[in-house]
Amino acid sequence: MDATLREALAARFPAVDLDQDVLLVPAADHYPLAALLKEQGYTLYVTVAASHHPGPEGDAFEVATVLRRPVRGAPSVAWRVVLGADPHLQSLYPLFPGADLQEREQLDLVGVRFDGHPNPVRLMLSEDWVGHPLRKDYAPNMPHAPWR
Amino acid sequence: MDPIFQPFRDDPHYPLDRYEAAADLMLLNMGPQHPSTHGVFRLKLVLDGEIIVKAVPYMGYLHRGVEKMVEGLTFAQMTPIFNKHDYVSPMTNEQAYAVAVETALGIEVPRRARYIRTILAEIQRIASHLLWLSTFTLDMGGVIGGGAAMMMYNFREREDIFDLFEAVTGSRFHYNTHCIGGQRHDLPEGWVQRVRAFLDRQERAFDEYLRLIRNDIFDLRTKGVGVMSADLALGLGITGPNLRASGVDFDMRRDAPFHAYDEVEVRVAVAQGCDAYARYEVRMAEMRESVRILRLLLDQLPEGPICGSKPVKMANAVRVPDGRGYTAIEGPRGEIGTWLIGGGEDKGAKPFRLKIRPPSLHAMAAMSYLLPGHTVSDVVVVLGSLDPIMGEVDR
Amino acid sequence: MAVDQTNLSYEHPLYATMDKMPGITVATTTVDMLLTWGLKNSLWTFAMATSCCGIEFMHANGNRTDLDQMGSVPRPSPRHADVMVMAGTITVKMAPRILRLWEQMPEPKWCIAMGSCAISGDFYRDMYSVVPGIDTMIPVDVYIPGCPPNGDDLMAGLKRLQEKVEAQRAGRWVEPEGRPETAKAILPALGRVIDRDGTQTERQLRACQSMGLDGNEHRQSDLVAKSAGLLSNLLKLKGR
Amino acid sequence: MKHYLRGLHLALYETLRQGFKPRITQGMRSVEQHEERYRASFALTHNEHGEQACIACMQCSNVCPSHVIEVTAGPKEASPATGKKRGWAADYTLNLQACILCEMCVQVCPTDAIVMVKVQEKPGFSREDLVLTMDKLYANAKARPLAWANGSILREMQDPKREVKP
Repeated sequence: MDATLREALAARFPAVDLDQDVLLVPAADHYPLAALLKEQGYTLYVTVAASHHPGPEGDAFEVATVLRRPVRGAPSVAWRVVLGADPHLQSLYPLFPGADLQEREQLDLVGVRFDGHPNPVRLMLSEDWVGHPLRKDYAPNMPHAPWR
Repeated sequence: MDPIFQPFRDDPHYPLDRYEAAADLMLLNMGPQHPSTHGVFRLKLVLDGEIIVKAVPYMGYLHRGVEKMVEGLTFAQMTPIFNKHDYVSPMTNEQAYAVAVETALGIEVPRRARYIRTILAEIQRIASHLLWLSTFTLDMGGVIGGGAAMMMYNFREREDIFDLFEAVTGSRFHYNTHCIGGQRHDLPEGWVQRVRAFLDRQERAFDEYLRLIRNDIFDLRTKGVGVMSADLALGLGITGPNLRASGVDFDMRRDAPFHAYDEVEVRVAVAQGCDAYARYEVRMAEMRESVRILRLLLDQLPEGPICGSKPVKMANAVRVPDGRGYTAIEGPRGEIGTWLIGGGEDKGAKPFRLKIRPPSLHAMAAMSYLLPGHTVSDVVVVLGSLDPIMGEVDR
Repeated sequence: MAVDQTNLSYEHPLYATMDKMPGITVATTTVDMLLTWGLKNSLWTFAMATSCCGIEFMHANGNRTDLDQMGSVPRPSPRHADVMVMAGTITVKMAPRILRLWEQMPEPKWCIAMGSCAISGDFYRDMYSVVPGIDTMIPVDVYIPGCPPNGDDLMAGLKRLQEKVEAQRAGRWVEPEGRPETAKAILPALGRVIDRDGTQTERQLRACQSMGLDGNEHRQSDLVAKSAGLLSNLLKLKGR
Repeated sequence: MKHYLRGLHLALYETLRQGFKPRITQGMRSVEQHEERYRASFALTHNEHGEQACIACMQCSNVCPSHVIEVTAGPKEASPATGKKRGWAADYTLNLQACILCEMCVQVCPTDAIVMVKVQEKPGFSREDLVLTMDKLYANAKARPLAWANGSILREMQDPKREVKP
């Protein structure tokens, strides 16, 4: 992370610890952070990955997003947002059109809803599928009649 | 391009009822089993006459649940799983996985192993682009002498490449030659000379391809078709040759070197045309560039051990502690990344969550932006020029 | 099974009349040999290529291992083909389409399961979205092991199919029986499919088979009828 | 039109030129035509004393990503040749139905018992044809040429302290 970006982030998001490899950001800062990074030249939308973390206090979800600057050195910024039992997060579709399919995939497989997504339907599985396969409580060998 | 289609090119979710159709709107379904959709991919097209108004991609016909499956496998077992995503370039997919786990564990890979990886990756890049060229021209019929003529030419060199891989790994297709910390197989004797001979043949073959391709039909079918601006490409997350064809000078091999790319000079091919022809130009230039890089690498190939850590003897030999990180390498189709959260079952021997970042899925998202305003016959050209592999899109 | 269906061609009234003519057996045997020779040397393939094996199928039809020299020409349409080469993983979303393409092929037809994924679902067989083997839906004639089988193996598989075709035409074909190894084989547990709640199955099947095209809902009624047929097919397979 | 004719001319020239090149179609390749390291099917070997080499350590069965290897361990008995106590495999099944030929089992085998052979199994008419039982695996080792790799060769090749060739 270069100095200008660090200054801009520290000025805008004072609560975030910038020394981590993967920044931990509150859910409200998710969209503003992406907007700021896009202004700073991080225009390449790399990926979004959601994961399910069951715990004794209940379910937690984590959504990680990676952006990259397409210049020499390829600096990238990754941040994650921790969500509660009813996971929903602001969609990055207005900033990055690539978020369309990526967020649909995470909605399908992990079950994180993205607010403001133009077409929040399943991508990989059929539309009547029950459950989200990448949650830890979903059995991998779930039958699906009559095919398996 | 008629400006009436511009709203659909800007936003694929633009409501259809605001469009004033010249004729009745018609729905056309392409796929999932269609000879030229590069696998099982379905495209719903809304047509006004012969012009596409809206294109909606549907995928998931090859969704095999790999990300769920790897949560039940140990890290040592996982290499053969990964070459089945992008089945046209299995070698680079294995490398993406090996690099991800090595970065997470901080394992240093010996210099010879890094060179072998680079050599294999570059040969795989040629093989992958050859298959792209054959299917692209096969779909398009842009070759005088019949659609399959180009495929026969490309497969001649591709068979040579598979023979080279078979000589190293023993398998034609799914190699399983990478392990965490290095390579599983060393290069056999005389292999380097064989590669050199192959490179000479390949260089001559480029001229043969050009004699078949360089004609007006090819130019008419590709120039100005599927124009993707640099902003759109970056926003969609498109990487690799497709991004460089939109005029963005960015290549992970040069800009974020992995393997042994920091020890050779990589000349990045960039085209400013943004259309299907530019994508063709970039891939052809990349193949020539791979031949040049391979010659340099073969000259510098060092001796030494091929594995930095002890050989795999147990299924749960590798344990990744709790933590998360993103690593990526440049494959033939773009950035193959892995988002890895360690510390899964069996004290970290299995991953908690492993997400593969597929370059093809990002390329498929471009379909609904590029197609409005084109005719039906341009669909296969745009799809072919993006070079998607459905195994990677759906995983 | 495929055996019964190929014999259907002999039930034409013309054959019955011809059987009564003196000396005709010599002539028909010769003609039959000719037909068998033609049939087994022109097995046109329809590549139901979903994944990796599809690329090896392309290689097999390429210039190194030329399948054309066996008279086996790849056809992109199921209507032109005799053999469906199931190359690749079958997913729950794709399975109804594969079944429909199989039904579109004219008789007589055969099916080759190429590679581990088509035979048993490979290591994906326990995953939520993968069908554990093509033979849970379609009768398979030849299984080619490998991941993926290369052109030589595909050629060997076609030769094996030619043996089977010849035996079938001559009426010598015996369906392979279960053997002691069966206990070790990974066989699909069809029971779990049939024991399930019928209404839910039907609803899932309908959504699964729906092409989702606006205005094509009238196709749904056909599909429900077909789903009942499919379930009875599966019951038959289980009985085998 | 002129450009079109030029393209046609070039393409026809190229097509004609290929007619004088040597034929590359091979058909089915024999074992000699494959590369030295080619691997296709499996075999179980005997050790130098003529006993079964498998000691039923279960490592192949544990490492197999596809879970197709089933080993049943017999009682531990002393070897007649050396007198040392060792394990014996009562049954060994490798199921080619779902095997991906990844060479993982060969890599981990401590006694080089499971190896690969160069000749592919014959395609079968039923799923049961593809199950390699213990008898078939031992027969393969005698009847077919063994592939290049076995566990010790692979591990020696990967050893970080390997002697560097000049």
